[in-house]
Amino acid sequence: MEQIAAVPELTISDHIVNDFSLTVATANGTGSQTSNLVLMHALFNMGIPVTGKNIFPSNIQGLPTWYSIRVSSEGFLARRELNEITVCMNPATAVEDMATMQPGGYILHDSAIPVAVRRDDVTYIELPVKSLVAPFKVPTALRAYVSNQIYVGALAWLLELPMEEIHRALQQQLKGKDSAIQLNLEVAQAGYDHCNETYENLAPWRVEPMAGFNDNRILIEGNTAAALGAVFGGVSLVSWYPITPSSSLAEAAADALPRYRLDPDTGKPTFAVIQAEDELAAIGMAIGAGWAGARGMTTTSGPGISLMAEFIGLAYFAEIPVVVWDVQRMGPSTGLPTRTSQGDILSAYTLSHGDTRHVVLFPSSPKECFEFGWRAHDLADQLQTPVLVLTDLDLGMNLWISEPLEYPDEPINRGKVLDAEQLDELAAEWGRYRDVDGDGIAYRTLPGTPSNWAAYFTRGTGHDEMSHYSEKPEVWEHNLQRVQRKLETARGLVPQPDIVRDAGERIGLISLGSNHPAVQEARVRLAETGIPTDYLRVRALPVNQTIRDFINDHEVTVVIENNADGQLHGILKLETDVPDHQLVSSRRCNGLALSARWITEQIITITQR
Amino acid sequence: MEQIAAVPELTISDHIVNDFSLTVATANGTGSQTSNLVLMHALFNMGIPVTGKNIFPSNIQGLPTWYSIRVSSEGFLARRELNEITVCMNPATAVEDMATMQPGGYILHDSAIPVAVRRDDVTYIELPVKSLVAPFKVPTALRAYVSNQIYVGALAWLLELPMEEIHRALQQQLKGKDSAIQLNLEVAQAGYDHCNETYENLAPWRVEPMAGFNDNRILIEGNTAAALGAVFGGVSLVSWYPITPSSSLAEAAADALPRYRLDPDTGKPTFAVIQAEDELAAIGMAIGAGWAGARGMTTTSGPGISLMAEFIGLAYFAEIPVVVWDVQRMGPSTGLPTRTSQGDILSAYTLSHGDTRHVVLFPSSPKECFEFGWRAHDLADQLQTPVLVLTDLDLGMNLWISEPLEYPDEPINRGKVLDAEQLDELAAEWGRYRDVDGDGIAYRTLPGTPSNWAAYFTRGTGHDEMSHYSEKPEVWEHNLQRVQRKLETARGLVPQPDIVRDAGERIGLISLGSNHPAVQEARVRLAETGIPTDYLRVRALPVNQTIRDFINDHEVTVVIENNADGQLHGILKLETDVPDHQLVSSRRCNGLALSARWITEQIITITQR
Amino acid sequence: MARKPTRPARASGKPRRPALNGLGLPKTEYRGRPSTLCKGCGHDSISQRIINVAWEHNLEQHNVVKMSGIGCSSKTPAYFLQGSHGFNSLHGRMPSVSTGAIVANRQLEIIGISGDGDTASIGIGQFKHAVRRNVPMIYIVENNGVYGLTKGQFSATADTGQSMKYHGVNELPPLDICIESLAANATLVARSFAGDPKQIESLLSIAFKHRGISVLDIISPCVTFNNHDQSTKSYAWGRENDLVLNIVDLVPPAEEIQIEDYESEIGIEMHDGSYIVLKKVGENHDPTDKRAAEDLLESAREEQKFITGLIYVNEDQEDLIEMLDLTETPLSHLPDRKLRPPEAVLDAINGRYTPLGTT
Amino acid sequence: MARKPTRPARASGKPRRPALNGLGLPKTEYRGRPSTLCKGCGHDSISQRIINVAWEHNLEQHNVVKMSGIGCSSKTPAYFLQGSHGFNSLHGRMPSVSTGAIVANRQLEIIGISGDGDTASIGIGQFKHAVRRNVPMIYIVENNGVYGLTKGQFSATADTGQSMKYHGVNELPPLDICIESLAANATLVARSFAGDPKQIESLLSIAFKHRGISVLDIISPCVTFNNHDQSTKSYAWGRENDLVLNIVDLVPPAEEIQIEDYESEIGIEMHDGSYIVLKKVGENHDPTDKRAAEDLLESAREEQKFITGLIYVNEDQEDLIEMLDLTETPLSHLPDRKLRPPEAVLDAINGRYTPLGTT
Ligand SMILES: Cc1ncc(C[n+]2csc(CCOP(=O)(O)OP(=O)(O)O)c2C)c(N)n1
Ligand SMILES: Cc1ncc(C[n+]2csc(CCOP(=O)(O)OP(=O)(O)O)c2C)c(N)n1
Ligand code: SF4
Ligand code: SF4
Ligand SMILES: [Mg+2]
Ligand SMILES: [Mg+2]
Repeated sequence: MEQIAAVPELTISDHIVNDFSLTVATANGTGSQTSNLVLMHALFNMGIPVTGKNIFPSNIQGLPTWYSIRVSSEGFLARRELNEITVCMNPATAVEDMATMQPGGYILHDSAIPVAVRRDDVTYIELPVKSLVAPFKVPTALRAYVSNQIYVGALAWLLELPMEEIHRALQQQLKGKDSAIQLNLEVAQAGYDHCNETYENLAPWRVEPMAGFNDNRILIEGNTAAALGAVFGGVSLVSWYPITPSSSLAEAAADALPRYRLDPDTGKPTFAVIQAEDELAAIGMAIGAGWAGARGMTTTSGPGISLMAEFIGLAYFAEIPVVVWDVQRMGPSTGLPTRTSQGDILSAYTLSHGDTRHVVLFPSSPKECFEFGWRAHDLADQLQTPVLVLTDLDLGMNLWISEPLEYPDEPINRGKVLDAEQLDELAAEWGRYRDVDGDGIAYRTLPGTPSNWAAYFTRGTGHDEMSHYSEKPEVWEHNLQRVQRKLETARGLVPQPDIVRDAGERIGLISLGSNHPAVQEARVRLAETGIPTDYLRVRALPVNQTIRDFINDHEVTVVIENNADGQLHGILKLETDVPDHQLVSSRRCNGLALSARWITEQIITITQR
Repeated sequence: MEQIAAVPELTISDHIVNDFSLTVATANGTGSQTSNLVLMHALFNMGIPVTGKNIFPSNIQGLPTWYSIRVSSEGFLARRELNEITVCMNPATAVEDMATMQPGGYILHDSAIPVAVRRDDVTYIELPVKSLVAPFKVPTALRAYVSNQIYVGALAWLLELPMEEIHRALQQQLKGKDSAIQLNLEVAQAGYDHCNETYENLAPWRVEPMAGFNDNRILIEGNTAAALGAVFGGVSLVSWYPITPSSSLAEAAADALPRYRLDPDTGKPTFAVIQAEDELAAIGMAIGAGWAGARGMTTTSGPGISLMAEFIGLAYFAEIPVVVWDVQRMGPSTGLPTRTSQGDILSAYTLSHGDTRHVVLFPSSPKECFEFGWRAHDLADQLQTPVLVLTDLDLGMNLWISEPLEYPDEPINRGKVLDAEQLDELAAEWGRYRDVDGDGIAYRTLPGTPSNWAAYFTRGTGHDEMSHYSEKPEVWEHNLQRVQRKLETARGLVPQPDIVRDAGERIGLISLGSNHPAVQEARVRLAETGIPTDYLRVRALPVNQTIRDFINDHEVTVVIENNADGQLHGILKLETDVPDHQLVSSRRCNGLALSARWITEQIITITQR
Repeated sequence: MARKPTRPARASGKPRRPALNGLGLPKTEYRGRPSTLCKGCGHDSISQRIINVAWEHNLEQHNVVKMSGIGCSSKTPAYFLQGSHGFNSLHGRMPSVSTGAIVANRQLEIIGISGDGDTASIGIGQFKHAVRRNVPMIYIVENNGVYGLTKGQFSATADTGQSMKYHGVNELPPLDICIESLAANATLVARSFAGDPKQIESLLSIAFKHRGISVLDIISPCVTFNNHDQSTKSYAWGRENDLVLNIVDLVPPAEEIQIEDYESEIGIEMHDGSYIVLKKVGENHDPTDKRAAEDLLESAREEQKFITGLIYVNEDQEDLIEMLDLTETPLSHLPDRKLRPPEAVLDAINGRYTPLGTT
Repeated sequence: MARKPTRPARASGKPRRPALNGLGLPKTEYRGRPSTLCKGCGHDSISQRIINVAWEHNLEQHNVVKMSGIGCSSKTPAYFLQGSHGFNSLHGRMPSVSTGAIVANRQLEIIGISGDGDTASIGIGQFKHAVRRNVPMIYIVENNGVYGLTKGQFSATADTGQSMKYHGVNELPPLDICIESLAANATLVARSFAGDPKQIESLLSIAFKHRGISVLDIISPCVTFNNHDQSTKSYAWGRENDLVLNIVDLVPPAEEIQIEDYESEIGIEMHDGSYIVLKKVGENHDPTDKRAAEDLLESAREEQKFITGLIYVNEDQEDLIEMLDLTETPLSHLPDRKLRPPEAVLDAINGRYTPLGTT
């Protein structure tokens, strides 16, 4: 947990409504997820802007887990470093959790966890969990699980969150399992009642229903949205190998596809999901499918990206569409499998040996995960090249409030594929790697096409326009130049950056992906302190003139990212021509999502230089 | 073959001595290698600066192969685009070979190959190979092989190369196989005699013995020198997987180790060579050996580098010494396995997902291959990190004249390894990843060390100073910052650039590796046309202040390299802060070594801008 | 692009007409580009067998895809069935690419060509898992015990004790492609010899009809890199005359080794003078009996003989496409409306994630 | 750093002294850090067996290295033999790293721990080749048929028809670690069950003495991810009460499954209520008979039983270190003078490449 710098002063006489953060500390495997989700949904249903971040260990049972919920009436959805309320359910971390709790805060703790050093700048609420749960007839195996409802009730009491909302959220979570709903609710009520009977509620924070913000918005994980995007993008084959934090993307696809993608005529699957033996096979299958004219996709994280390097080079050079989702976690190496990072940007952009540059997309919300979920396939087909979508654990595995998923506004685009008729007409004029349109993209044919002109021989070795093997220097040069020309075409086809300009010419911020909420919040804070900023959110590589212009238009542009090397900054430096003092890197990389506070401080420091 | 632009005028009355290029066109698998090597060595023995480039196909038998020999009295050893003499032994390419032959040139051809279009600007010498070889009793299987000696004899006649030198070179090549030497010599003599009897020698080119240049120099392939370097660097395990053009490096090691590295006491191997099942296993074994305290190394080329990405990240993050030789060939993908390139620079420098930067060395001569052969192991041990040595097919597989291999001027450096005594003294104070010296490099222990304090648990996951697993944000940050501190230490330890400054402040050239001879020659040509240049040869990454200074000191610095993306240029741009017009990229990538002519033209164009 | 059927122009007199198959095509239509392999390479014989069987079976070439990894063997798909798409993929990775392709288009017939290095060394993982999935394809291993394309290193199927000119003696036990296939639950396992046209063609015919994966392990001598110092045959003269020892790039022309049909066993002298023994599966071997198949292979391994013929077949096991229960229409050819659910579906999904309305 | 032997401070009265082994060490010295696996996980039982055998055999911990890949199983080396170096490497790549380590220092004893995902899925290639090389090491597969650490997907050893809560029914046939080992010419193959302390300890004792690689396939139930909907046991109550169906992160505490010594067969109910049958190798099984071993495994596979015990052993085959004929002194400990030939050698080498002097 990070050091807390400032103490929020409670100077307002009235309550602080819908503005606080709380963290629940438990051990994993105890089933606290139900409780946390119930809280999240209750708040969401009340119309309150809320965000939840799960900080979990890379094991299955018994290690510390924290769930942090932030409620923000202003609609700020980034991770906050401050924490007003801590729920201590895990003896293993309680001492530290209690010690690092900020002054003025409330600590709700299982009374089985003793308070090591009693501080007088925080308030303790004891929850006699064991005795409260005792009356319920629950087998030992499930005791820990239902116990978690005690803190739900206690928080409801503390925040004056109506128990009906807890009930509704439970119904939502445990769909139709009535006795389970009932049991959980009763335990929560016991927690509520205990507090109500024991304590006077002097806490300053309250939740109240709100209108506007959540209307028509959805609460969803990025991985789920991404999977749905692929479903609506006509994905044919999801070949994958399990790896945190990408597994839930593939699993969401495996779950959604049978629901939404059975052939309306025959009821049969129009898709396949194959758990491969490793990442090399996963990408190989996806490429095989793309080559044969279906839409192949794989999902992975850092170690898998490294293993896919050779195959991505093949797809690049043989010009085969394929989509790869990299839900980033902390690297290098196995790193921290359950912590977020944006450390694969450079790897992804230049993946594989030889001269390669790839199309990379950076969604920053569930809505955009959905959009890039289908668009990535269109781009891959259009450009006949791998498209890598880089998201991260924070966006992928946490619940985010998002604009609703938007139905594709374009029909499926299969790119330049010739059918038998077209081929028979073109006859000898067609060459697999002949650039007839000047955009670097040639026409391809699919196996199975009933024309004598359809067949060609695909290879990752040097080839001429007819795809025949060639070692001729000029053939190589000519072909690679065409492939690189595609990259120029790509600059125009990829999603354009999202730009907010209202600050004039001094400071520009550039960021990407899941940093978006933190940057938005920081901009508000900065504006409040007299530092207005413009903002460009990179949505894709390769970059284009718009980005260059943005940088050139500002005295200083700060590139904000969650990695150690400033990888996006490096790529922008490579592809633009501005002096170092005009393009500054602000990066951090400790496994947590960036906070608005850190960004604000960074920008203030830079502007004070 | 490239288009020839200029015609060398034969205005001098006398002969052109030791200055021409000749190309022998054959099919592979015909055994022409013996003939070409005999020519190379005969010239070398005569003291003549000579260079030979083998342009061979990626198959085993029957496809076109060219061997180009350049002789240069000035000692220029780069590939030349011009070609005064062509030997046509391959019907498949003869038409093109003859057609692209420059005016004024001589074509020696097997008379079985008809001249399609007789040109009057070239001279044809017919070699009735079949009838000349007929008198020799050779089984059919070997007929093609000995036939090649016909052109050796013919060239000896044309160039007035004494047949005794051919004899000596044959003895050198076929060491002690007397009847083979005799047979080859007789066939060569038949070629000589045929020409002598049939033609008057009006050709302008002659070879003559020379003193000075070759004295004390050696003629050797880079891969052989590199293998010898590893032998003298105390390599313990060479684990490798075959791939052109790196195989001959591993094979040279497998050949040299049993000669020079048997235990003087017991006669047993002090090394192991293991042909692994693939590149992942090859690098894994080398890393296992490095971890356990021996010197592990692997050799590969582009596709293997891609496959090793995950493992290199592990070695980087767990801080394990290992040496990887990447003998570069043309990529992306399988590319052109038998053509040269420098396309893995960026890949190698940033290999693996997450934030990684590696030490990369660039030898530019056999002598330096030897030096980096041993030094790479010292650096890897000192820095406890992977060291990648990037060479290429041109340097690795062709014969180069080089300064002799120089015995290491430093004792073997095993870096910071603690023994049992030291450990018992340090006791609990020692931590595997504790930076006690401030250079980012911690002390390690080897398995098998008889101390209760020696053991630690190595992992590619997040770890603290004691190497215990940790997910704590500050632990991760702290550890990665230390690892990155090592990179700063590396800047001082790696081989410093080679700098020639004599041109003042206008134009600097930066290049690396096998481009060296071409750059040297281009600098002479440029100086002759009034464009003096300074020259910095990058010998390693990460770059340091010297390189930054060099760039800053010149109005324009041109980075010359053999790849499509200008990869070294990109890295220099990343790591320095100069405007684009001051750091210009000149790159070419067509599978051939860069020529001085191309470089000269590039620089002239740039200076004329 | 000489793929369009071309008929020889009618000359005067009675033209020699080539034999045509059921589709009215001459056998030449089933050829590929000229081979660039060494003269006499076993791999070329196998290509010829594929051409023959395809022609005889009236194969529609556009429904076939030729997949391969990297190696001399993996190059061969360029040399047969010019009318079929081909994919020369990555070293050791043909199985995964093939899996993807057949999932994309279940109507394709996949002929996969690999080498022993490609399959048993770098590719053993993908091979075993493709076998386990029963991917419907013909999987041919052109097995020569060496890495041909990289110039003669040992592969994982090289015999123990085998020696090679530049690579000393192999001390490791070989992996046996057939045993490996059976261990991984292959549904068709067969072995043959490149120079045995009849047996290969009959096995290919069976494989074309098999439901799942057909593994054909075909011993295919490398004429070039099995020439070691102890060789006794074509190089004899050279050896006596000190001639061949230093020639790194000499590949003397050689003849393919062809054998006649044999009864139960045949000994074959290889290019390098070494000797292998082929032993046909007996008449009363029941190829549906897995333990019998295993026994056969293991006892042959002990005797250092190679069992040839149809060793095992199982037509009961579902293939991958059946397990996936895919639509009959290939996924690659589904119309957009089947690939993208209607907007109402997305509206309903969004509805599931919006705040609960007040009850 | 609690690794230094610590003796309990002598209290007043008669202290309870822990039993000491031949090296004078209590068993606690052979422990590792506290396990972070799920309570009741079979993997923890195996760690305990290693601790016992190491203590009983007076193992010098500093001569042992613990190698692993990635997975719950691969974490366990942190939980035993605190005095040994350990290396938690990459997923599926433990065999190559181990090979390198033993080549570097032939005096090390390698205990490798892997999972079924780690070995049979991503790692099958390296596994088979390490077996083929007869790398001297103990190779333990803690086999639970699932990917524990990534939350319960099927591995390549999952039984056909097995079903898993979030992953449906497995339709693929399993790879059998023992059959795979034999196919690749393993020199010691054994199987046991995590809850059978006696058998595991006796197999470990044999393995410690074996010349080459010892493959121990140990069935090690995952208490957490073998809990599927059809489960009949501990979850019964929850199921009736609609309680467990939506709980993604609940791992109810469970007990290790321990079995008593058994005669020839035993049926074991797993955490999920499924049932497996273990069948001991018979008294008159000759473990040096390879075909018998194969038969045993194959017939058990047909009967859907797991053969346990020492299935195959071959002490004749050289191990990798012997094949490489390395110096007795570990390569890692050779003095510099043996690693770098003297200058005169280099002079001679240079001489071979310089121009010929005039004769
Ligand atoms: C990743 C990778 N590693 C290595 C190579 C080099 N390589 C090409 S072919 C080959 C071996 C081929 O052997 P095999 O499969 O037996 O085919 P053969 O040539 O004998 O028919 C190797 C190692 C490569 N192309 N890619
Ligand atoms: C290259 C790579 N891919 C995927 C993963 C994610 N991963 C970690 S453990 C594991 C599976 C472990 O299964 P198993 O070996 O059976 O061990 P268990 O947890 O069941 O003991 C996977 C897929 C990884 N760490 N590295
Ligand atoms: S090297 Fe061997 S395998 Fe390759 S083409 Fe020649 S004979 Fe065939
Ligand atoms: S998830 Fe399964 S394998 Fe992993 S620790 Fe828990 S019980 Fe063991
Ligand atoms: Mg082979
Ligand atoms: Mg497992």
